[in-house]
This record gives sequence, C-alpha cells and structure tokens, in this order.
Amino acid sequence: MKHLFLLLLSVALVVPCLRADQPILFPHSTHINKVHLKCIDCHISADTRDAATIPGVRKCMLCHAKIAADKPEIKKLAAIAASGREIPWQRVYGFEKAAAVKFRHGPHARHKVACATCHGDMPNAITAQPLVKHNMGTCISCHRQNNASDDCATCHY
Amino acid sequence: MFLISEFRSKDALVEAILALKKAGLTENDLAIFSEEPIEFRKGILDRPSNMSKAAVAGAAVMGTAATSFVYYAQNDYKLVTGGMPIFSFWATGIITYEMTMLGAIFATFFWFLWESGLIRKRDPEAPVPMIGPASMSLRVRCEISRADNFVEILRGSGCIKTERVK
Amino acid sequence: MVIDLDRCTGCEACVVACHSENNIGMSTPEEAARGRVNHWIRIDRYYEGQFPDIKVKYRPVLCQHCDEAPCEPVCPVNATYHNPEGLNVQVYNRCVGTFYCANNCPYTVRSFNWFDPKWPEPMQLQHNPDVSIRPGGVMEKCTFCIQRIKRVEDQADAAGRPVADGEVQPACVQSCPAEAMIFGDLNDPDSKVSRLAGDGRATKLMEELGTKPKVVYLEKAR
Amino acid sequence: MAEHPELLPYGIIREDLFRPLSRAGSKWWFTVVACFLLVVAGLAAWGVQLRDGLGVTGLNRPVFWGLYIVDFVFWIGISHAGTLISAILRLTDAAWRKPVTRAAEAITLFALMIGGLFPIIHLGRAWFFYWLIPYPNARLMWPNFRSPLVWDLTAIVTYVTGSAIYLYLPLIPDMAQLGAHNKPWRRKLYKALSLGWTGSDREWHALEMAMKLNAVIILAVAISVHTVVAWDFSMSIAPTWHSTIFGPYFVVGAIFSGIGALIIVMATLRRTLHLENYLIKRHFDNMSKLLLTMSLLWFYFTMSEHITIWYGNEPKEMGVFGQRTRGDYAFWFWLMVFVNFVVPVTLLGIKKLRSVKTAVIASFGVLIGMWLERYLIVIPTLVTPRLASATSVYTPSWVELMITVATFAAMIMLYLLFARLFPIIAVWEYKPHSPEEED
Repeated sequence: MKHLFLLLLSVALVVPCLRADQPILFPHSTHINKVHLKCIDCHISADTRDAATIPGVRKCMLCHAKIAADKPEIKKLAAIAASGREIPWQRVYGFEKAAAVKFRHGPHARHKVACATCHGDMPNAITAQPLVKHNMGTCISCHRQNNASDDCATCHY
Repeated sequence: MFLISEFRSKDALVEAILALKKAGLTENDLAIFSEEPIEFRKGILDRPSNMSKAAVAGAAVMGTAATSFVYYAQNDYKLVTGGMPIFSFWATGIITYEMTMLGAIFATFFWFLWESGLIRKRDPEAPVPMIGPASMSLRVRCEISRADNFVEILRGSGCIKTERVK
Repeated sequence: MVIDLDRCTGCEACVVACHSENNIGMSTPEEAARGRVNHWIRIDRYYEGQFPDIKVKYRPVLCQHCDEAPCEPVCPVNATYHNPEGLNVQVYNRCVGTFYCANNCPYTVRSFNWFDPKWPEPMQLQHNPDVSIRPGGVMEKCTFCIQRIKRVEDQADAAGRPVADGEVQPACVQSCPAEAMIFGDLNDPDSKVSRLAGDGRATKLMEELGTKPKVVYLEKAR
Repeated sequence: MAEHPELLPYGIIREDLFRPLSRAGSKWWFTVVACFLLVVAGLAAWGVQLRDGLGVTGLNRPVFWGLYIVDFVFWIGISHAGTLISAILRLTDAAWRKPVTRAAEAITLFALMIGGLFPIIHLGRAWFFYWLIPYPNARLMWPNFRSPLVWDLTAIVTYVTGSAIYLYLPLIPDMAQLGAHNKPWRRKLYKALSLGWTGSDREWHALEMAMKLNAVIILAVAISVHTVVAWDFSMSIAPTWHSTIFGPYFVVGAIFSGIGALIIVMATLRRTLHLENYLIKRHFDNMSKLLLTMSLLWFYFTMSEHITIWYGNEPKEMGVFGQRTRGDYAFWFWLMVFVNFVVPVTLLGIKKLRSVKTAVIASFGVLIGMWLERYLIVIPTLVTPRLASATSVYTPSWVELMITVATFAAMIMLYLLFARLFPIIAVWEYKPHSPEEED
C-alpha cells in the first residue's frame, strides 16, 4: 500500500514535468508521418541561426484555413488567428538563467547533429513535449564523443 | 568457564599473572579490568599491537589514492593552463600530505576499535566484572577441570576474592 | 590587443561601450563611492608636474588575458581558466565567489557582483541577448567580447573560410574614436596586432611579474 | 575504602570532576541563553547577507577579503590551542598536562568548527560551497587541485576529523564511568558514546597506543594546517603576502593565540567550576612561560618579516609597510606590538608580576593582538594594490561585525554546553600524584 502510494506520488510529480500543457493539442506525428513535413519546414531557422523558432499562427493557417477546418483543435487555432494574437505555446526546452548557456542550433545542424539526438522521436510524439532529459552531462558526453570542443567558454559566456 | 578475582594491589596482580602463565595459561586467556590503565613491565602481560603498522598502511593507501585521483582527475579535463603544468606533484603535495595523514588517523581509529575489542568482541559470552575505583579484576578463562587449581593460585597470590562464572 | 597610449585621449567611450555591450550592472553613486563600481575596462590617469603646468597620461586597463595568469591556478572550482584560444575565461555559472582570483590579480581588473545587477528603468531594455546577465555573488571581468569572437567564428565556419584579421572587434575597439585600440590574433605573425606588438614603442604592464600579459601598450619612451 | 587511604583522593577527584555535569547554576543558564541569542543574531545577519548578496559587507574592489578572512585565520589559529599543545605535552609526557589537555582539545574542535564556517560565509554564492569537494557529477567537473583553497579544505577536513577523534578517544573511559548517570537520556548518550567500554587491559592498551599515534599525527597535521592557511596568502603575488616566512610565522602566531585562549579558558573553568585543587598555580606558571616563549618568537618573526621589507625597499611592499607603521593602520600596528610583546614580556617575564591574574590579562591582550595581526596582514595589503588607481578603503559593515561577535558567542556557548555534558578534565588520567610524577 505504502509502495503504491509512493509510486503514485512519484508518477504524479514526474508526469506534469514531462508533459507540458500546450494550448493546442498539436500532433507532431500527424504532420511528420502523414503530411511528410520536415522539421525545418516549420522551425525554419533550426539549421542556420541560433534559435530554431516556432512558427507563427499565420503559418499554421496557410494550410489549416482549408484543411481539417472542422476539427475542434483547428477551430481553437482559427479563433486565435482571428484574434490577431499568437498561440501561447509552453516552452519545453530551455536553460536555467543561472546556467548562462548560449546554445546555438546553427553549428549543431551544420555539423550534422540529427534533430532526434536532442529532441527524441518527435515524428511519433503527440504534442510538444520534452522527450529527452537534458543536462550538462548530455552535452559534454556528446561533445567529447564527437571531438567537439569541451571548453567551458564554448557554451557558457 | 571463567574465574573472576579482584585485586587491590598491582604486585599481587603481577604475581598472579606470572603464576597462571607458569601453570600453562596463555595471555589470551587473561584479561584485566580496571578504571585506569595499568602498566606492566615487558614480559608480564604483553599485548602486541599492529596499530602503528595499520596507521602506516592506512596512510599509504589514502595518500596514494588521493594522489592518483588528483592526477587522473586533472588530466581528464585537460585544462589549458597557458604555460603552467596541469599536474605537478609539488602543487598537489599538500593534498597528498593531508590525505596521507587522514588515512593514518582513520586507520588508527579503526584499528583501535578493532584491537580493543570494542567492535569485535573476542568472547561475547564472557562475563564483565563490575569495577570500582582503583580495584582491578582479573578474568581467567579455563577448562572446568582445572578451575580449582587456578583458584588456588589466585588465592595464593593475594587476591581479595574470587568467583567462578559459567 | 594593442593599445596605443599616445593616441588615447581618455574619452572613456570604451568604458561606455563595454558597459552596454556586456550587460554590466550599474551601481548607485553611494555604492560607487564605496568602491562598488563594475568596470571591465577603466581609464587610469597619471599626472606629471604641478598645476597649471600639468600633463595627464591615460591608460585604459582591462583584463590583460595573461598567458600565465595569477588568477587561474588559485580558483578552487576552475571557474577561471585558459581556453584553447588563449583567452582567460571566466565561467560565471561555475563561480562560487571566493575572491581569490581578484586578490591575486595585480591589475585589479576583476569586478564582483555585490548584489544582483540592477539597471535604472529603461536601461534593461538594451541588454545584449548574446551575453548572459551575471547573478549576484559572481566574479566577472573582460572577456575580449567573447560573444563577438564566437559570432564571427561561427559565420566564418558557415562560410568555410578562416577568420580574417580585424574581423573581430570588441566593443571597446569598435567605439574608440582615436583608433587607439586594435584587436587581433597574436599567434598570427602577419596580423596587424602582431606587427604593432613588434613596434619599438611596445611595452606590457607589469611584465616583470611574469604574467605574460596579452595586452600590448604602445608608448613613447620618456 | 578506608583501608586503602591512597585510593581515597581518587574518589574525591571523581566527585569533584563529575559534579559540574549535574548542576547548572543560573549564571550558566544566563550565559548560555545570552550567547545563544547572539548566535541567532549572527545567523540572522548571515541570512541577510545570503538574501541580499555580499554587498551588505564592507568589502569593495580591491578589498575583496575582509573581516571574514581575518576571523577565519584567527579562529583556525585559536584551534592550535588544543590539539597542538596537548599533543606536545602528551608526547613529552609532561605530568602537569593532565588537567589541561581536554580543556585544550575542546577549544580546538569548537574553534575549528567556527573557523571552518568562515570560508563558506565569505563565499559569494555560499550555497555552492560543495563545488570545492570532489564528487562525481554529470558535468564531469572536478575542483582545481592547484588552488590553495582546495588545499585548505583538505587540511581543515583532516584537522577537524583528527581533532574530533583525538578529543573523543580519551573521553571513552570517562563516559563508560558516567554510564550510571541518574538521568536516563544522559545514561543513553554516555552508554552509546562509550561503545561498550569495559575497562579491560586490551582496551587500555589499544587506547594508549592510539593516543600516542594520534598525538604524533595530529602534531604534523596541526602544523601543516596553519601553514596552508598562511599559503592562502603567500601563494598569491600581492605585495607583502608573497613571503616565504608566512608558513612558520602563522604557525607561531596560531600557537601564541591558542595558548592565550587556553589560559583564559583554564582560569574561567577554575573559577566557575571550583577546580582550584586541579588547575593549580603551577599550571598557570607553566602556561605563562609558554606564552612568554611564544611572545618572543612572535616578535622575532614579526621583526624579521618587517625588517626585510623595510631594508629591501621595494616600492609596492613599502607602500603596505608605510600603511602599517605610519599610515592609516599605524595605531593598530603599534597597539598590536604593545599587547603582543610589551605586555606579556613585562607581566610574565618579571617573576614578581607573574600570577594567574596577570596571565589572564596578558592572554586577553594576546587575543586582541593576534586578531589585529591578522587584520593588519589582510587589509593593508589589499587597500594598496599594485596599480595605485585601484586604491580603496575598507570599513567593516554591521553584518560582518555581528557575525564576528556571534562566533565568539558561539564559542562560549559550545564550550559551556560541552563542560556540562562531559567532564572537562580527563578523570581517568587524573590519577593521584605520586611523588615521582611531580615533575
């Protein structure tokens, strides 16, 4: 009984951390597997600039003005678009401010680090959620395996 | 079986120990209980100690461990230092020294606990006599058949009282 | 880096540029009076002669990025160290604030965040997103604008070419109206700084301490 | 008992020495509570500092080390009272040491606990102090073993561990005797701490062996600890800190202040616990002679430190020298020389003047003087950096002063609690004096 309670408690504590509550149930799997979109079709600067960027609501509406417009989630999307505001996505990856990390997507993409290395199996993910737990150890071990710089000032400045 | 006899003078105690040893008991069969340490001349009731060796061993182990740890840890992160050496025995000498000493301290302490029998009871069933200030109790371990003989010896050497404990 | 003292007018443009580029916190006048100003670069003034017949010499002093930096071996947590490019780096998130580095710096160029940094109202809007804001309790110092170095290196890497001489310009160098400061790669014998460092006027600050500073001052011998 | 008259004094000794454990007067309570309140105030001050940042102190650029480091060196110095003195006395088998050793060892332990806190209090981000400890982590980061601060950490950890064991070992037999205490919680405490001590000769043998070995080791550690504390300074290149003499200079200073502290503690114990029969005039006489010796040694070191600076006439070092002898710190410097040298030499060097009272006066002087010495080592160097443009002044803030006061209160409180919980004189060691033991 006690064990069950502890188990439930840990599940209750961990699950909310893993699953960010997104305003719209955006299924990555449908877009990637069925529509065959690529990551950079939406996250357009993931291969060149510092931030990967999240597409604006108008980009979504390019397709969803017509496609599946009757589904409830898309109606929510349309409502947001109509209001002239952006979708209040919850950030799922990020660095603590105190960690003073300057991460750049560009160099990683240039050196052929697959998106899945850090972001996990997004093609089969339902919504935007952190599939891979990141800490400094993740970065450092990958950097060392690939002969990338393990100098602190590569990321911290 | 055990004999416990109480003494009030050190000379009587020495006499008793010597007589018991002559009668065939070894130093391991004898134990003295007192409220303060009693010093004997060499050859009466020697308790050979390995504590200094243990201390040296502990020092060597901890010192070597610390030095190699520091060596490997520093070489592992390949610090760029400009012109200075990454690892130098001189600079880490103080760590080696302190850890060596810490090793010696720990070894001494644990060896003290071990050798004194505080964590390793030699005879867990053996009775422990109550001792008052300045009284000394001699505990003798012997076979039942020879107990009478030893009681005689103890009486003869001037103990105050002797009891037998199973 | 090469600083031509004969050109320096002491206008302190470099100090201002450094402050805004590197998100350096601002102190109040009261705090400043207690020696609590944060400057990564400061202009030292030296007076010669008696008023009114007086001559003033200026010397911008910033982290000298010593090859054998006295601050590095004393940091217990490796928060300050030499990076492979030869910069003397300060890792803010590793710093625990023992102050040992600052005590051991003969140039007194390290500054400490006595409190969490503060800016008067609209000033926080001009923060440089490329530079992290250091929390209180952390030592900091001139980085030679490492964010600019990284940016240029990244661009060069993307274009598949080496970094050109003079392509990296720290904020102080960029803002110097007298062009008294020049930044470049001292390892490259053809770079402008290397040529200037071989100039007859070249001196280094407190070189006698064996710190091997990487900032070269050009100064007419007097 | 009556037929063994030579055993009687031992019974009385036991009575006398165990008595303080059972009775607490209102004065004791008052002092403990007052000290406790001061400690709480100090903790509150530290809380303010943790919340707001180190800006609440008087530190500035370039005076990055202030009162906390002064206190650190001071308390680590005081810690040399015990272990070092007791180890020397134990090894030389000085019979008069017996009532002194435990009182001294307890000072060591508490002074170290307090002193060891200061580097943490002093940190900009105190909550990350454990980054100085090598532990496996995901970041694959280790501390920098080249840093004197890491040496300091290892040295102090070793010293605290060693001192605690060194204090604990001779306590075991006493606690076994106290196992029959009338208060149940105390009975449990003493029984647990005595580890089932029975008083067998094996145990005694092992104990004496361990004490002897520990005395040797702790002596070596104690000297190294203060040398390493000195190296925190002398490994840097700041003017006048970079001095080869600092290691022994600090060790001598530490023993000096340690003896001072011990004399004060002994006099207080003698007065409050009525131990006039145990801490006799001879103890104070001997301790006074030790203090006098250390005073002369201290003067010798101070002189050779300063005369070389003065004669060398190196401008940066002369700047600091001038600050000390003629500048802002001149008053404190000459006061230090007065209380550290002139007072002890007059009061204790002249036989007629030497008494318990003068020893205590001289000791108070020495404590003040040695605190000033550390202040004069840390601050004048930092206010006169190599580049004149960075010159500054330093005035400690209320937070620093509060924490400093609180540590003194903490010392008194810990000591009073200790003296109530454990016999302050090793009862088993205090055998009746037989004639040949008299000297």
